[in-house]
Amino acid sequence: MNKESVRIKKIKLFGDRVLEFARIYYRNKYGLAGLIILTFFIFLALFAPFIAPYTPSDTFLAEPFSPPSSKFLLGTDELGRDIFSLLIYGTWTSMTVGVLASLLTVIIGTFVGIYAGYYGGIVQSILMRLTDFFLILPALPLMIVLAAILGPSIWNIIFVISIVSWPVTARVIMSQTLSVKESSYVEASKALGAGDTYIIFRHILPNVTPLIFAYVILNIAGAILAEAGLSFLGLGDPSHISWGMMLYYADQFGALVAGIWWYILPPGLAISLLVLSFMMIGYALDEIINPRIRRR
Amino acid sequence: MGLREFVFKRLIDGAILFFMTVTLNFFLFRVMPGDPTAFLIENPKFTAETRKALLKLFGLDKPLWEQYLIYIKNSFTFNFGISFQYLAPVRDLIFSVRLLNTLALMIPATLLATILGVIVGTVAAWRRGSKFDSTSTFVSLVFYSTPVYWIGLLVMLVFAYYLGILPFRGSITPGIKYENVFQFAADYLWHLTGPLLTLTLVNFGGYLLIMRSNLLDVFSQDYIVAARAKGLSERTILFSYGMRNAILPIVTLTGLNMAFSISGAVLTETVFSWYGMGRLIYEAVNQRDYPLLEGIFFLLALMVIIANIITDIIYAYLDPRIKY
Amino acid sequence: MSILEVNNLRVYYDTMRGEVKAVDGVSFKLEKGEIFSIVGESGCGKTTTSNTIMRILPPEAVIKSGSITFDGINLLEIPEKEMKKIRWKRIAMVFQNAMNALNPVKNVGSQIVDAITTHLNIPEAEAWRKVKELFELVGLDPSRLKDYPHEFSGGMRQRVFIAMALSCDPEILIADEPTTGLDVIVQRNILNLLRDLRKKLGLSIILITHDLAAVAQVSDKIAIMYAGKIVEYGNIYDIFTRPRHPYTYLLIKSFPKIGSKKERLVTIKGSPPSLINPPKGCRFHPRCPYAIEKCRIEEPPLVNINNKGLVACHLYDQLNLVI
Amino acid sequence: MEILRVENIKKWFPVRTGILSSILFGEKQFIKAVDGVSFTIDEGEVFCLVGESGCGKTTLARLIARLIEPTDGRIYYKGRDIVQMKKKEFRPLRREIQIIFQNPYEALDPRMRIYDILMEPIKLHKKHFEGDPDERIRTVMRDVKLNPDEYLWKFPHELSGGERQRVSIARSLMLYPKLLLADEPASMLDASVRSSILNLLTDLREEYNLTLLYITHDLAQAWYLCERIAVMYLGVIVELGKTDDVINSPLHPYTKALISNIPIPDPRRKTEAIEIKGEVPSPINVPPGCRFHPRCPYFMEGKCDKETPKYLDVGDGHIVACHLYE
Repeated sequence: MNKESVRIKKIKLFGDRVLEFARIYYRNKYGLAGLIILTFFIFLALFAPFIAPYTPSDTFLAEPFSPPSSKFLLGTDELGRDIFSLLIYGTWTSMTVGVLASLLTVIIGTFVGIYAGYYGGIVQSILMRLTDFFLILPALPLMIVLAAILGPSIWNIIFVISIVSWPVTARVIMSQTLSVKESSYVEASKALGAGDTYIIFRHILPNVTPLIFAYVILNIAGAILAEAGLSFLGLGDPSHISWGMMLYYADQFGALVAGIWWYILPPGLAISLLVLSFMMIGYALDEIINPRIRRR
Repeated sequence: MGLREFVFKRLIDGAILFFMTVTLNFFLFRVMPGDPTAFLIENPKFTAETRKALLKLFGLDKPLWEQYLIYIKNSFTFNFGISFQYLAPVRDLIFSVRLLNTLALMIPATLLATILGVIVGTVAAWRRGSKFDSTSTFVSLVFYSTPVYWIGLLVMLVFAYYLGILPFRGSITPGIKYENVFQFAADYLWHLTGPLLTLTLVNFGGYLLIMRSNLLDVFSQDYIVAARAKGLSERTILFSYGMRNAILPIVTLTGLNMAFSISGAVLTETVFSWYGMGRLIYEAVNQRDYPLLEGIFFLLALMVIIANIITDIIYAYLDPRIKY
Repeated sequence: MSILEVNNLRVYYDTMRGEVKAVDGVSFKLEKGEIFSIVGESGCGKTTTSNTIMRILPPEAVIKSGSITFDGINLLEIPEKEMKKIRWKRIAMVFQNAMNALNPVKNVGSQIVDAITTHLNIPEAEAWRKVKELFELVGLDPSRLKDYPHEFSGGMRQRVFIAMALSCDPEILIADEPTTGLDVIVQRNILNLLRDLRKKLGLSIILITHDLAAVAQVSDKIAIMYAGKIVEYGNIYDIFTRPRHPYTYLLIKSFPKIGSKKERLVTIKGSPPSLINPPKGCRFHPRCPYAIEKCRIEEPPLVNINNKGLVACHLYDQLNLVI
Repeated sequence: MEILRVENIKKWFPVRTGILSSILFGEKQFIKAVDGVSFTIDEGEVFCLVGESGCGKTTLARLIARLIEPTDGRIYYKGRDIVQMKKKEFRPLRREIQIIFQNPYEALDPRMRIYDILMEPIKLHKKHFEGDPDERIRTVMRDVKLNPDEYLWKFPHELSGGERQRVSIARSLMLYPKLLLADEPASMLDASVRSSILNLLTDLREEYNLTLLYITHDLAQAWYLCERIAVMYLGVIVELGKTDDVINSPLHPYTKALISNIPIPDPRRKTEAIEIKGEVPSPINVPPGCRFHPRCPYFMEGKCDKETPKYLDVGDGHIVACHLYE
């Protein structure tokens, strides 16, 4: 068998594994529903200008707070903007912040987790102490303080969310790293003269990848909620309309006491659905990765 | 290691965390971009004397390390200067009825959510695979995914706007004169219902999911099989063998979740205009009132640290295996 | 007189990958006052057999057929309420891993008291007195009644569990791998304890183990299980001197025997089969060096050999297997 | 010729208490896993370390493979002290000293296929590997009696315990080792599979000219495989000698007890076991004097609990550490 045929064989086997995973995933009720909802939102985010009837800058000042009609599917806001269109444009903000913040979170968490778990000793003690500290700090107040100091911009929000949420991932990755590090196959590798870099990339990373994957998904859900929360408190980036910001304005302009439900319901529902889709995907992945929950 | 040693260790841990919090606070407001004097002193509303006094209080003319030492001293006495907005010492603003209001909301909400989550989670695990199980799991996922302030808005929309049985906002009816304590209590509780309901709904899902999965885990353990083999009644198995073990992680979780539920409380208080710390932090942010922000953040962090120490000690008391 | 009789027991598990035929037609008799050992490799169905007798199978297990007769009652037919009166009161069990089988957050004494007060109508104070006696019986220090499981060493935990099993004066004791994971010396102590208790209390004991060598010293009768079936059954001396089944023979020969002549160990090729799709015919045939065409097609029945024991092999009277 | 010499090797693991409490609560505690062990192994020999759980035998193997650094002592491989050697210097020797582990379910990376697992040694020593890697993998697979075509592309979880252990033996053989450290390779396997692993090791020893350090808790296995036996108890060797000497005329009370307690699969030979009370104490609080004295039936007060017994050579390299023979 030559090198080329080994590679072909490996690609084929990898394909089989992916198919097998897709088959198991497809059978999971939650996973499938989550994926369908998510696909729908991704579609909205990517093709917003083509789907939305108006843009966020189209203001119909003569028609503020108009109820849903054929002209404005979900009515208008205080400036007479089409809520339906705002909703569609807001998808992009939520998705971008969610995905980027989650990636940053997991990158920090994975780095800290593997480093602390693998090298142990004083490094581990210090990093873990730091992780514990960030873990118990009240997240939202910290985010509020940071966001208030740094000022409103989408990048600051992403940074603030990641800086506050990495410890959970770091903890989980660390404990997994610890158990992989103690395993005989890593010992065997060391006995063959493998260095730390080799072991981290060949053994530890592949074995924590499923976890990393699951945490990226779960963190996206958390980041979307966090972004919406900050925006709701008026700390959002005014140049990017988001669902949390819509609720902020709705609250500021007295939508509640006026009973303008079409301004309150849609943004919240959108946040819930998008977050729920990620939660369901995460839940499904957990069930697939963690066989203990599966029936024997 | 005995319980006393354990408690001692936890107290030391708490002290370390306290110093880390102080340090973080110091760096956030001193080293972050911008001039600290602008953050803390440069308020057109302050008189020249006030500015001078504050400059001395913070030691802003001294080198950074000296400022840090002064800061630690000030933290012990909650001396964070003067609020831009209220022109009153931060200490007086945070140690006020607002703190009591926040505790009055948070403690019952956390307890209710825990109890509800534990009970429903137990039933779900006990009747694994039933309709009840799948429904409750799904409902908790939904609540987990829903922003707390939106639920607050919905609660008000339904109960205040449409049904008119709850007040819109605030913690008491403004301008009212109470004839006796009971009248006050009734009014207070009436206002508390909305935020309490909201916070409980949002938090209980997490407890439910964790209790359920803990209990399922415990049910698969050998000692449950052994308890069955011993012929113990289902009640004894569930309570004395199952829940007793499954509830342990919940205790830790409650401590950890303090940080989380404070976040929820901030948003809930904001939505309901509840006269508490959360609402105060919102106002401080909107007014860029940095001294106040600093004080509140410090207090909230401290509350979480203390809650953590207490839950750790309770945990150690409940679990005989504890040996750190 | 036999005290327990298992007849043609078949227990399958429903799993995602298919039906696992864990126990597939097992029959044996336990005589009063004897130590009867069931020996087999992991996954051969021996634990399922004992859990079926106790009726503590997980929900995915399905009893396909068979009867378990104890004192004239078929344990598989009586309602759960009746079974509760028999379980632990008359048939008790020692679990494989005492650490996992003891509740970690309850002191060991009260776990035993739980068992006593459930079955015997006596006040709690008296139950505690009884626990103290039990502790002395199994060689544990009664001052440690209120200690938690994690404070005991492996061997002592096993003793705690034996005390718990004896707490309601059962007639039958099932010990499922009571010595697995223990050190050799402790292992021997526990087995000797069981042997002494049998004499002292007139117990009948079913000993379930994977360790053929360990039971040779303490059992009266022995059943060898392979892939969900009993392949040979008989008196301990007969089995160890003149086994009839090739599996038994090879198994005994595969142990290095200290003190005898050093000769190359006998090995058995391959590994135990999957119980989802067990081999047709005799389940041992793919690994059997003596297998003939018939073994591949026809399942051998369990036949009686001169009232000395039972064997399930087509060639039992042709092979001359002597240890 | 001597291939390995271990001299007074020690490994103390600090008990994890944290920096703070060690300052606050005084003295640091240690798990004295290996506490002064010396022996030599000749080239081509099969040497056995026997002892119960927690006696330090696994730690000793990991020390020799240099997976952990000793607290004290020397290890000479072919006359060169490998403890003092720099990591880089030792690396080429790693091809010669290989180790196999007890738990076959943990010894293979669950995310790698058998092919990649066997490829790993070659990858790590690319420069020193000659020939066709694929050919080598197939040869070694056949050496451990596994069919390459059937197994190469499987994942470890698709294999039985015995098959996995064969794969991990194969991995250790990839680079033609000289000294193989086998840490209870057969103890977690079923009886019907165990003997085939023992026989496989015996055969491979011939084919590969191996020196074998075999670690086990089972004296019967030690007796079957080895030329010399060292009996360990709580971090030290209590008796060492030719297999037949140790098994047939044991000297140390612990060895005697161990031998008399071995279960023999033959009911005709009722052995009377020497009753030993209690269990092995924790290696954190090692008993003073002779470590076995709290459990010893021949305990002499004032002597055994005070003085550490010296090693005594009773002839033909049969060494014992017991006050009874002084």
